[in-house]
Amino acid sequence: MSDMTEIVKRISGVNPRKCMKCGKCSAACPAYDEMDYHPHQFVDMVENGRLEELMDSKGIYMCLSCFACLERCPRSVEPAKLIEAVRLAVVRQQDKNHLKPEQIPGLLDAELPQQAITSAFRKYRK
Amino acid sequence: MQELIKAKAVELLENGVCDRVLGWKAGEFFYDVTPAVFRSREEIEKDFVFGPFCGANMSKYLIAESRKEGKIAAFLKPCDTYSFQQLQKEHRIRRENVYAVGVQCEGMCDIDAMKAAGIKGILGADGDGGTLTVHTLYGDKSVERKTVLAERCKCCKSKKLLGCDEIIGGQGEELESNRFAQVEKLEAMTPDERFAFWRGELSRCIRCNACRNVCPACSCEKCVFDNPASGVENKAAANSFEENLFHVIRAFHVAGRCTDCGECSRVCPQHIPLHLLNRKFIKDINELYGDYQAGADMDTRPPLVNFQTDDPEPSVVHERGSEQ
Amino acid sequence: MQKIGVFVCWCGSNIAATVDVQAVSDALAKEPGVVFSTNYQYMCSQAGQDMIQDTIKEYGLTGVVVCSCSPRMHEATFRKTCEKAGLNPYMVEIANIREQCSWIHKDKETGTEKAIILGRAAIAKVHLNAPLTAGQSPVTKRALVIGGGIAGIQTALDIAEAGFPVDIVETKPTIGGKMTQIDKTFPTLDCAACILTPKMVDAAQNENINILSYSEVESVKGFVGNFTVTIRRKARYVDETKCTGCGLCTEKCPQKKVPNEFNLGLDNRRAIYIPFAQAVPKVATIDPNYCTMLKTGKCGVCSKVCTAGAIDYKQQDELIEREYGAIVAATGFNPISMDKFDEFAYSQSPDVVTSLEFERLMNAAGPTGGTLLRPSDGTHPHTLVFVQCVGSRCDGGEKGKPYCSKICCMYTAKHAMLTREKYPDTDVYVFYIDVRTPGKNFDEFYRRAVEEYGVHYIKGMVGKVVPENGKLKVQASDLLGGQQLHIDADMVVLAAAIEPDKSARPLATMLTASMDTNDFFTEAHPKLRPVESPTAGVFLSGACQGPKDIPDTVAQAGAAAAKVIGLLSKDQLTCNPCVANSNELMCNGCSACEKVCPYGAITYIDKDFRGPNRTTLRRRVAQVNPAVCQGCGACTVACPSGAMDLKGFSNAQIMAEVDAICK
Amino acid sequence: MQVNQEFKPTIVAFCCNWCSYAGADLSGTNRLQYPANVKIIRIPCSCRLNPMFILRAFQRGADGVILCGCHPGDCHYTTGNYYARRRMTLLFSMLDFLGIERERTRVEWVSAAEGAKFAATMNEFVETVTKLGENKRLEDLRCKS
Amino acid sequence: MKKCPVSQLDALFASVAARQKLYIPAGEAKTAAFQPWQEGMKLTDALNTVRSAKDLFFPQVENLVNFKVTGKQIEIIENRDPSEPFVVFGVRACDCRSFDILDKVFLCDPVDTYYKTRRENGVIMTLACTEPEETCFCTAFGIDPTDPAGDVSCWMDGENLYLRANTEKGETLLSELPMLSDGDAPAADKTVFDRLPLKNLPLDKFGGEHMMELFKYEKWAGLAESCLGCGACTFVCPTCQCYDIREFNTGDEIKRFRCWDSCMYSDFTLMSAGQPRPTQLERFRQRFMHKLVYYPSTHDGEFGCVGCGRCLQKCPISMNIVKVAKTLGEETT
Repeated sequence: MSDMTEIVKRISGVNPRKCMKCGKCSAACPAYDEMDYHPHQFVDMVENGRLEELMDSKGIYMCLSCFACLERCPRSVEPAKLIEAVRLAVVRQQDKNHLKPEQIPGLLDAELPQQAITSAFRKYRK
Repeated sequence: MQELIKAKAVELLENGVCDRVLGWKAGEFFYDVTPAVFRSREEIEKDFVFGPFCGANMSKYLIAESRKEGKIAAFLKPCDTYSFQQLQKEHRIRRENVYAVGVQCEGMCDIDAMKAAGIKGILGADGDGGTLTVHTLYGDKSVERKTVLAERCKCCKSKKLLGCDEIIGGQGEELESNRFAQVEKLEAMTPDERFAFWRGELSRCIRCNACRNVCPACSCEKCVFDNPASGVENKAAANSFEENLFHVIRAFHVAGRCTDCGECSRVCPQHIPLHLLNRKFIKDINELYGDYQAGADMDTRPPLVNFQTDDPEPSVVHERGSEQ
Repeated sequence: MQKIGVFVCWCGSNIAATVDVQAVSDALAKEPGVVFSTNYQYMCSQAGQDMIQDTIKEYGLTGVVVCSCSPRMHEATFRKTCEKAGLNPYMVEIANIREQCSWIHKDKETGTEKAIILGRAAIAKVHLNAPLTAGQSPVTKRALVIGGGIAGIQTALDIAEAGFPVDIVETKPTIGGKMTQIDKTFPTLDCAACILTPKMVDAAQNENINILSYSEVESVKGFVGNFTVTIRRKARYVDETKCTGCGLCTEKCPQKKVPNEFNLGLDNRRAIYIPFAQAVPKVATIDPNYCTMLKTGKCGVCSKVCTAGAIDYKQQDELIEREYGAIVAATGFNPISMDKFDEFAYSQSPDVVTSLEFERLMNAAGPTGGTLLRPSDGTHPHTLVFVQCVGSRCDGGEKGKPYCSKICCMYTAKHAMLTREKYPDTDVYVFYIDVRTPGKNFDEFYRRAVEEYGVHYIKGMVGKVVPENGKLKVQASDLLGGQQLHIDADMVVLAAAIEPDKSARPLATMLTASMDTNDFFTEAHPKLRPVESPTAGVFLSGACQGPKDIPDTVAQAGAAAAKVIGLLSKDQLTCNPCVANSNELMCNGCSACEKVCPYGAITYIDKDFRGPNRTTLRRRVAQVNPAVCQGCGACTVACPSGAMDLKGFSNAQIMAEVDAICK
Repeated sequence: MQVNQEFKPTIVAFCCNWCSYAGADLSGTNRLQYPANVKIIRIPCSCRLNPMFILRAFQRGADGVILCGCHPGDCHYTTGNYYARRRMTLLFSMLDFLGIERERTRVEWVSAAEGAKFAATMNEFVETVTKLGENKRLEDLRCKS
Repeated sequence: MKKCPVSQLDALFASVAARQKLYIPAGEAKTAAFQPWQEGMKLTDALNTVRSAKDLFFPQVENLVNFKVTGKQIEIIENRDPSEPFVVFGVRACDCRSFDILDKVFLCDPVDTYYKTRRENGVIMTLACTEPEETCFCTAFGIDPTDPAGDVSCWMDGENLYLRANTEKGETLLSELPMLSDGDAPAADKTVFDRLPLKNLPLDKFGGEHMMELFKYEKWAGLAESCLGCGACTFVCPTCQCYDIREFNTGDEIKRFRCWDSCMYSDFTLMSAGQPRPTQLERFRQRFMHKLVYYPSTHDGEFGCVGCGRCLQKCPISMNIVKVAKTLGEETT
């Protein structure tokens, strides 16, 4: 897992140690109430090896990537980049069937292009 | 180009902008051009030249010339202007006594490169553009212009004309050059190989001081190597130590001030690639302390009289070496 | 050729146990130039010193080498010994054969061999020593304090008390500085004006203090003990000697719409003004940017009402030149601009104020007469939100200052407490990252704000403030409570970071005093010389050296004064004779040495030299001021021609030591 | 007669007066041993060290040269060691570029309190240089008689 | 006259080198130098070496004597660099002529024994020129590049090396080489030498006659103006013979040595009273006055230049004896 933490840090370019725990990111976050973990916690969890919990959390998909946290952070920690990296890390996981074939019929919708389903299936069935 | 420059020289002289003109004087052959001071229209019309063999860096002459009475007009190539500006930065040139005319440059040719191409008894050359027809004692030969360019011009760092009063031939740009390629090649060698390389090169040194005396950065009132009190003075290198000493100290003294004009290597009668020592310093400075081009501006503090509190430790040299 | 005496000390058995002292003195006796060589039990004893003195006289020694303990121990002793015997003290060299030889080697042969080599190196150096005389430079017994805030005033008062004349240069029309704008002071809650204004009056009345208000330093020349300073006395268009400070003009002036800087633009003043009631000097000043008379030539009301005839529209800036022995920088601080922090809506709502503005809103002499009212509508605020660390502790660069501004935690606690005390019906929230309260009675003060006055301290930051329907919607995080807070506030107060005054950087250049990247003055040593600049004769007082509260500022101001008094009480300064020396014949005038000199000891002059064939050449050459040079030698290596050398540690001397050691 | 005499390198240590020279004194006061081939030259500040002195030492037979000064930030003259650091870095790099063993030169920051560090540094440096053997690449044969 | 097939050149060199040290001009054209012959070494393509053969007889640095001081005693220790018999092959006619000039300086009374020993030990094998450079002007000094002097004169065509001994030393050397057979060199083709651009260098005005007139000539200033004051011309010159005697203190003893000096240097002949030639103008003038006027005036009109053209190639700013001679020669007429 610590390798994963390194990868998340590397792809995000974020150094969580720069965080001084002021909470301005969470103060600025418009999606705060939707999240189980909040921006300042993302940073703390990556730094303190709680990446797995973060990856399992639904909260990471609540982040709107509005970059308010990134814009407001006095220490240039850039939590939004971190969360995007965590989402990528989730997507890139091997042997996790994020989309099972049996789910597909339920997702079918006349409005939805077939191509999107095909792509999603390719992408999330690893 | 030559005609434009000659006309400008005459104009400046006759308008009273200056009373002397520093330029190039024709020699016995088409290539042995000499820097000279012209004082009249007649002299200029008779002997003034500008061509592919006007390689000499004119800036150093301005140290003495700018301290004389009156004003001198000088024609400076891009690399000359870097030295010109660096010398002003060091308060060596009185700018008010100089009228600087920047002349754009397409790269200078090297007569030794022509000879190295196997051409003997060279009497003259003509032809514009890519190919030169060389007239020799043994008939005409043709040669690609770019193959006989001086080494330094093949990796020209900038065509920018700095701090001139006027420009002929248009302003140029800084160029992407691979001028550190040779330094990198040496760095990649083992210390033993490097030692052998430099011993081979420096053992040819005859301490003629041409490199020092032509160098615009080596403009000390009295050089330590001429000063009996300095402890390093000598007229000839008695052994390999003194050969190393001279070139290391010289490179160190110009470090952070050398504009990389390449004159040292041009004038070396023994063809020692002395510019590599200076480039090594420039490369180190760029890598360790941030990019710095001596002479590029008038304000930036030269790297050796400057510091950052978080500069790398000298052990970086050891560490860097051990990576190889 | 020198006549050198060698004296080898046994140091009891400290040296003699592992060094054969007889062998050392015998071996060194054979060195060229050595005319006498001996060893003795304790060279530093009276008998040992007498022996050295007798030998100097008997043998006519021109140099002395003592092989003994570290020069850090007894170099001064032996120098004095030799001086008493008529030998120049700088003709003495010490070979350290104790700390660097006998004490670290067990084998006697090894120790002896090394001691001989160390002795040889010292002899080789003495051969090249030259007698050095410590220079003297006179001291002008007058000090200049730049900045008339509490730091400058305190420094000036302390210097003046010791009997030395002091000039205070203040750029504003009055002295007093930031403290005049403060309402109450932490942690005692004294009224700032009550404790400051008496000091201002003291300064004005002290015979040794000369206040040059509405003035700026134009240039500084010279060096420690001998500064020449040009001061620009800005035209205030009022004759200071005639004005009685009655204030009639400031009431009659028809130009009423001038933002009042004393109240930070929260109200207006006239074009002719006295900044505040207790101003010192209490003299009116015309603001040329707003005065109709000065701008259009039509008006002249003030001139008509002034019974003292003090108004002078033709007044010009005046340059005066004064001599000083010491200079104190006390240029102070300013809150940073809030332009870059628009998330707090400072530019969008007048009800978002900085802490300094809040001071004025609470102050009885302020725009609201001491009643806390919202600047937007003049109503009484019920909910107040204080935001700490605005622009402090940032990542540097664009975002703000990298340092902690140090005073904000305390003044915010003060504001919160005062608000709750005066208006118990208010809700006060303080958002903090950390509460930093080191200092006597400071933490107790903060705890009182929480425990007694019920201020809500919330760990977290405010993310945004949105003005909406007369309220300020504050969105913030409560990290300990794990929630995002939404507060409808009436006022938001920002604890803006502080930064050095903009005038400090050009002043530092004039003084050749160094600064850090944040434009705070650098001290000569961060621990041991905290009130001195590395430039001799320049001292630091107050927040220009780093963020400070009033007690720290006053303490430092006194310390700086003590240093100044120490300097001014000397008639002559004795200079270290081991200083750099420029050989003008070889100097290129390139300025490399000047750039590396930490003390500004090197200047350049154009000088005529005899050239070949009866010509004269004018050259730019370096000059070292021996009174300022501290002898580090940085310049000697920066100099490519070797024109710069260091007395006592010359190139030749060091190379002679190298030769002797490597032989 | 011993045929294979142990090689004892000559080491010149330039020490700044305020920190490192005092550090060396302290290692003496604490009786911390280091080889006698280390000889110290006192200079006012590390920034006084001219590259010429280093080359001179090698010319005259030194096998290693070390510069000790105050830790960066602690210079008695505020900034001297910062300049020394740049100069030495570049000089050492140049010597390395010429193929001269980079282990023969060293800079170490030793405060007045670091007597133990001084002794340890010297021990280690002497060991390194002893392994390298005699200085051949920057020698002046005239001085080796 | 003897000959040896070019294909056997290596064997010839090996045979010479077996008896004494042999130097041949070798190396890349731009750095060609006389180098001790080793198996497999090839002659350079360059017409001439960067430094002349003078170095082998008058080296740039040479030990003279040592002094040792112990107490108040000074001991004088003989410390000459050893000299052994050697052969130098491939000396061009111009360089060979330089030895006539150097001999007149070093072998006249008082004899320079350091130089003399080397002259006695050295055998000069010259090599005739066939392909001169445009900078050659030895013919202006009456030198025939196709018929060089020396102890042994050599000619080379595509097939053979022809050798002719001119002196006893030369005879001895050739007699020891078994691979030689009899044979005469074909007549040299001299036409290319007539086309040399500098062959008619005007030298009539030089010599002792117009000494003061030339000394005071106002055009020296213009000529010397761009001179950098380096010693490149003097150190590549086959006839420059100035040296300085210096001492080096090793700590144990004083080594007195001599090294080449250059009249172009600002400290040339520096005396306690100062510099007799204070500016580059005087020093520049000295060099050319010496070669073209002073030397001939005391040596029966023989010039101190052999027209090898090295200074034309090596001067950083292309100022040289030809430009000086032309400026002075033409206009003082």
